[in-house]
Amino acid sequence: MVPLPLQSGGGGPTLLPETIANLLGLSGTVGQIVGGLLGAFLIANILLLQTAVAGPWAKRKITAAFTDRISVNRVGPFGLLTIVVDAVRLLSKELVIPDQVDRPAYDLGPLLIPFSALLGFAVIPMGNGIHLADPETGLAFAFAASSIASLGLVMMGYGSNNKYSLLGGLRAIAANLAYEIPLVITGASVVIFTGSLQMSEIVAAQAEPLLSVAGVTIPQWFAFVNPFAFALFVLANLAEVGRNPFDIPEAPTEIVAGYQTEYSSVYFVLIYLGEFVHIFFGGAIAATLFLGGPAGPILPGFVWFLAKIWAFYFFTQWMRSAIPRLRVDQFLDVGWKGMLVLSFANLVLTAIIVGVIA
Amino acid sequence: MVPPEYYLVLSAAIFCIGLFGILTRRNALLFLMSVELMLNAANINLVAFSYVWGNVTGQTFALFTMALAAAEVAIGLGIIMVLYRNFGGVDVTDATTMKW
Amino acid sequence: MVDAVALQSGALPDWTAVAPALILALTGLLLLVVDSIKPGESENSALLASVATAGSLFAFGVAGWFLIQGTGQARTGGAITLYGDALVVDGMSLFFTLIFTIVAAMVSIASLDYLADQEYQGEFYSLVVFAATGMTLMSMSNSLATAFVSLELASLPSYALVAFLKKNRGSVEAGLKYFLIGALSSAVFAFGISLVYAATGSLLLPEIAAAVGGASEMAGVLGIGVLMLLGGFAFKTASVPFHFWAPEAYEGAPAPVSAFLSSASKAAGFAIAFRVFVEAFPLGQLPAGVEWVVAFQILAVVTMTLGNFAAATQENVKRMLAYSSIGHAGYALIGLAALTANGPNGDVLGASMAHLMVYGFMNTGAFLFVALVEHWGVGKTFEDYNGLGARAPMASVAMSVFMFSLAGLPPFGGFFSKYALFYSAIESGFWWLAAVGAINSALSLFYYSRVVKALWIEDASPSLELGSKPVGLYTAVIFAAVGTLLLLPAFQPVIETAQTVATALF
Amino acid sequence: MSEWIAIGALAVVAVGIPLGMMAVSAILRPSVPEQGKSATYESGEIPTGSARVQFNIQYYMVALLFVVFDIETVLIFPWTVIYRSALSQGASLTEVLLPMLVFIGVLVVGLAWAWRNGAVEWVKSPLAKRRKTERQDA
Amino acid sequence: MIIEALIAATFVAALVVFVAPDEYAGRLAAALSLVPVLGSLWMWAQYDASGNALLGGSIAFETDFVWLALGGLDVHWFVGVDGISLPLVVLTTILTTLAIVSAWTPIDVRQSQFFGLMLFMEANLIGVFTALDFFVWFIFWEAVLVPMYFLIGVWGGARRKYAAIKFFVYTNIASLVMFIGFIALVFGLGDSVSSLRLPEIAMALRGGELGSFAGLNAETLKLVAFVAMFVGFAVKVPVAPLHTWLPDAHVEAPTPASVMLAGVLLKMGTYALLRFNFTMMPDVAKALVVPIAVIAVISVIYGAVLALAQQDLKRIVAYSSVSSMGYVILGLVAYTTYGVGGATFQMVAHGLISGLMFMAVGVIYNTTHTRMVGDMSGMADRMPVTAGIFVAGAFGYMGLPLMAGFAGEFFIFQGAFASTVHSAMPLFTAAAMFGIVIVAGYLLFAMQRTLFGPFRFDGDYEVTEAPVHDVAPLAVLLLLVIVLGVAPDLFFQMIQQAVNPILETGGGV
Repeated sequence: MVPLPLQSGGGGPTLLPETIANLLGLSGTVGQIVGGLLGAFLIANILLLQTAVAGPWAKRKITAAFTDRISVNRVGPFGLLTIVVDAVRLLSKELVIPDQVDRPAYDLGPLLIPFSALLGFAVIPMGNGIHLADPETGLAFAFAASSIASLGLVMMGYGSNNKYSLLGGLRAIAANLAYEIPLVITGASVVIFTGSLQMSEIVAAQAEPLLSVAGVTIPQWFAFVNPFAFALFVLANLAEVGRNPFDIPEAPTEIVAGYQTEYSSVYFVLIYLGEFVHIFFGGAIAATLFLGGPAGPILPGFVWFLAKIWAFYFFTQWMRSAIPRLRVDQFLDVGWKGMLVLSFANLVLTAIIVGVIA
Repeated sequence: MVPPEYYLVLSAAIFCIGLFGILTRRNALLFLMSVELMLNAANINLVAFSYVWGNVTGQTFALFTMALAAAEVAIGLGIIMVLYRNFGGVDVTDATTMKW
Repeated sequence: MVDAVALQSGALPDWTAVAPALILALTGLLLLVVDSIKPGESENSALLASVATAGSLFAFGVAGWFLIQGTGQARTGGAITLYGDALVVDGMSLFFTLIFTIVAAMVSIASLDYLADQEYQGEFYSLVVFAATGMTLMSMSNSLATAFVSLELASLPSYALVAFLKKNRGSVEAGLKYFLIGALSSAVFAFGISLVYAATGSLLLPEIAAAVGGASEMAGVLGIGVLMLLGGFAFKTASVPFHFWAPEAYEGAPAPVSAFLSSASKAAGFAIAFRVFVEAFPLGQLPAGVEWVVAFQILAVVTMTLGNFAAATQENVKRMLAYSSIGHAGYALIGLAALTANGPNGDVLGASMAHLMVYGFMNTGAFLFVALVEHWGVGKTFEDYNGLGARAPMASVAMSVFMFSLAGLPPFGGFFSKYALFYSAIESGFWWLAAVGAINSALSLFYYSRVVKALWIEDASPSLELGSKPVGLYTAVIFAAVGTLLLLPAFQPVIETAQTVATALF
Repeated sequence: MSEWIAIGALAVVAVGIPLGMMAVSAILRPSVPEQGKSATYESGEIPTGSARVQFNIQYYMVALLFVVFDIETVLIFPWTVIYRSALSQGASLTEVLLPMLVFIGVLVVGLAWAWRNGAVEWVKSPLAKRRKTERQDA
Repeated sequence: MIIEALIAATFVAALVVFVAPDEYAGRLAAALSLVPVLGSLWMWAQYDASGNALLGGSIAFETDFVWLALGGLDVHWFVGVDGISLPLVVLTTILTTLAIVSAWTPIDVRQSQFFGLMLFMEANLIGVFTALDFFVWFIFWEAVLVPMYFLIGVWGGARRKYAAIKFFVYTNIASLVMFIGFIALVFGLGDSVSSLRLPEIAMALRGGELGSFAGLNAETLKLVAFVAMFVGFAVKVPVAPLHTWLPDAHVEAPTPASVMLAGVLLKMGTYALLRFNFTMMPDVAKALVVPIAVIAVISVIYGAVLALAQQDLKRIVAYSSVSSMGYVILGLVAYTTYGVGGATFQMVAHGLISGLMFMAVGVIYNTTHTRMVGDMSGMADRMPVTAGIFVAGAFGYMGLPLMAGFAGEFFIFQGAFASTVHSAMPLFTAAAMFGIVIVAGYLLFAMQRTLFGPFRFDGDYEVTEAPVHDVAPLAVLLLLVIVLGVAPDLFFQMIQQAVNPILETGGGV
């Protein structure tokens, strides 16, 4: 058995499961499993804290600020506990299952959405050793994991036995189809620089200095190196997570609430949660690929990482408030005729420039 | 290390499941899925033995197989679409204008 | 005259050896471009057909020139391998390229009239040319990977072509059945490749050949793998046991497509089967249980017998031709079935190749005649053909030539190719194979002559009205007939080339 | 190997948390079955017809395009990974860049053709098309 | 190159006629067919070779080059004539022209196709009689079938389809049997032959080079091959049990096609028997003399008896052909100069006479639209010239002295009586002579009932003398029959020179 070069273990920084296993004094497979579970639990909770609690709260506050309104402010400081109250309220509501739903699809769909987004975080380096796993194929895994969500969406759309849901599910698929390719191709243009799909490698590649101006070293973040790709990626990502101006799958004014029309109680919570995790995951990938991951001066890496994904979150909410929704045909036109072509152009140009420089 | 025979058994099992699906299902879409299963059985072998033999030929070829499987599905879906339009269903045994 | 070694000694770089495939691929892309300029416009059809025909003929010319110059042949330094040995250009691949390109050209020119009122003509021609590209690559494959990819490149457009008349239930049904069996067989083929890879650790044919001798502990896996590869080829060549699609697909498909599939596609299947089995699993070095020659002997006998008997019972001309093409697959299989560890293998294989060349003309012509008849709106059965000889004598003469040639009657090309085939089989010691082939040949005369009888001897129904005489279809049919006739006096260069290039494989 | 154990662990957790929430909700929530409550929502109207309607053919065209392009990215990715190291190890541009340019070029021809033939046109019915152009003209 | 030119010219003529308009096709075909006639006559005049082409004698107008190099057995384009084939070539060309002229009246649909096929057939017939390579010969041999199939099938009588298919299937299966037999023989010869040229094979076979093949030893192989080839050719001849296609084909075929069928196509069978079986394997032929002679006698008697029972004039002539061909076989198996030479001469003679008879029947049929003996009588009254020639032809058939038939039959009987191959040969000859009596009987009977006596005709057609272009071919044929009867040496000398080597050289394994 000759080990393949591709499969040699990465010699990157210590990962979270190992740290935990070392702390607990465990080793071998048991250590890996225990460490993995504990690490996973930790990461999931960090995310849930942000997405389930801070996310919706921030969304209301940001939207309110943009539209010059007063937002939640009754329960807790700055209305922070409103979300907790909402969660309890929703969880204790009756689960109404409409007639003639396709039960397996109807039930599985809401599970898949948070699952897909959470799973993607496994490979994201969040700084300060908070990094669950670092496989060779990290980036591909991240894209793959986040794509599972579309399966959930179509299951919900189909399973609900509702015309709005079906339309919403199909729109969601169309959106995913149209913007997945620009997203991935733009990601590929980054890979040309890094020569690796491993997340730690991608982050490490961005640590190198781009140029120094007056003693201040600007790191080689790919957002600086290739701002065009960054813009494309952020845009495609918006569509991928289904936010304005690309929120046609939900489009409340056209098709009620799209695929989530028939969901209530805990299912609604799960969907809602899943979408937020998804947005954060989109931010996390963008941060890792283009913004140096957890890198940043002075402050700890984890803080920088949070700051970056919150910045992305802020951006989505800004867009939500500022830009009208596209019509569905415009939406697909932008995807297939604009983004796709631009992303291929970006890839080719990047390859040519890199090739000529090297 | 998992012995290579296990991969062979696994892939053979998946291949046979696919074959079984083809032989017993009359829905064209399920037929397509079964074919995908069979192709993936081949991929398992290729990737596993790529590891065993220590070259990347198998892995690379697995990528090609996937691409071709996708292309095949694209054509297949097209044909199933026109099948649906002409015969009002996707049952492969519906289409019997010609004698066997 | 260009120096005979020009193409190896640096006059042209090595990569130009794949020029025929490149030309076809570029033609396909060009067709897409032309079609994109004014999509869906029917004025384009003449342009599209002529681009497709010209591209195919150009590729034919280049391949022929290479063959004459000796590119990739022993006299100029042997086969040219390219792209990490994945492709090989030698005499055999060029010879087969001739078949594919000329058939593609005939089909393209004939389709001009056949498709006159159809939509999506640009797609049709580009699919034909892409499929021809795939076939050309099939004949050049030196690795199971390229074999599989090119096989699919040839197959996928074919599926679409068969179902091209998407409002015609027969065409759709044919496309479906062709696709289903095609998908199944390509899955089987892929699995076979994976098993061969598991046993030998390589996909390159020469490396497999080097490894099979030592693969005795994996002989079982290898054996199953080889058997599955055989299944894939059987599909492409419409041989037993993957032949069921052929009658359905050929009957339902647009007739030019049937012509294309039954001639070029079949030849491509043989091209790849020849190379894979001869190169990767050389006789005499195989571990026990991988004796593929026996399998081919059984397949050859069963295929030719089944094809002929089934053809004899048909009422529909196209279906009869479909079964007859199964029968001819059986004859061509003799090329593999009559191989021995150190017999005159090149002669047998070459004879089979020559037969496929002749078959390319006569069978394409026959199907194109059917296309002509369909164009006129005359029916499909033998009876519907009654009296066509009086109304369309030229085309009917051509059809009679095809029929007699397919039956192997002397004055036509099919006679020599069958003779060469059976003769070589006897030379290799397989006189019983030749005998089965000869008996089948004699039987085949029965159903072929039914067509001729209908054309000339039966009286037409008074209502038989033929429309215009379409130029494109006539050109193609007459061209095929002339080719079939000329291949009798000009058979010597064909068989000589075929046997020379086939000998180079061993 | 450990990476995939950790990822598996996260997968377990990612399934476990929603399931846990469902369990909590199942304990908390009431169940008051009532006729009419479970009717499918159709803007307050009584639902008509099946909800599993046939949808626009364009979905299928787009899906096909996606299948093609998405799989091509699978083939592009390995190239991007080795591109730079191949260059730094002395491979010439014609060796590493040209093939991919050809590959993408073929894709582009395909896309152009699909574009011209309206495969990526979401609105294809003549009526909708006319409305669309009228709106643009206005 | 004269032979190639002849064949090529005929092919070109066929093509030209095929695309010509129907009205002129007949005249054009007749005019063009004069080219091969003149060519063959020129060949006859220039002929200076002697001996048998297969047995090392000199070959006239020879061309020989490699056509197809395949394995150990090359196919050559090898043509040439000797004393056996040249008379048959002359017969072919002349008879074709006359048949074409005689077809002007009866063929009234799709003329260009008809005459094109006639010329196409002529080209292939010339090829059959001149080819000296097995392959080339076989190609022409099979190619003759195709036009005849169409001639019967398209322009034939009521049951033409049945007759055409029957003809086609019978002769093709026969060809296949013969082909397999011969190829087995060639493979049995192994390395001692390097091509399929007939002289080479004949010399090798007579030189005892035969080995074993496909599990058969040389003796058995030779026997099997001989029988296979004999059967294959016998169908064409045809010989008694294998003759059933012939009456159907003749009755249904249009008269000009019958002329060709009886006049030339049947000779292909006897020619091939002589060339292959009797020249190449005399030892087997001599060993099998009794069965062959019996078959010949049966053909003679059986054909004659069947003719006696017929009402249809055409059928009478057809069955009498079976009978006549029996003589030829008897002459061949006698292995004497007069026997074999007479048989060859009889081929030509019978070609002319049977052609004459069929044409005469055809001329009567053109006028009366019936061929039944009972339907008419006293035709001589209204068609004196036709009737006269008919009677003269019948006498030729019966073997009246000074007619070609007499010469042929006389040579055969003389040779057969003198034969030493088997002590019973005289007996067989005597038995066969009964055939003459029967022939004379039935011909006279039919003639008397149709041509003489008071005029009676049941049909609605007006019976008058046939047009000149119908009668002229008859006259020409009669003239030729008489010329050959008076001066058989025109052909017989060259025939003898070609036949003698067959007898001289022994043979054996």
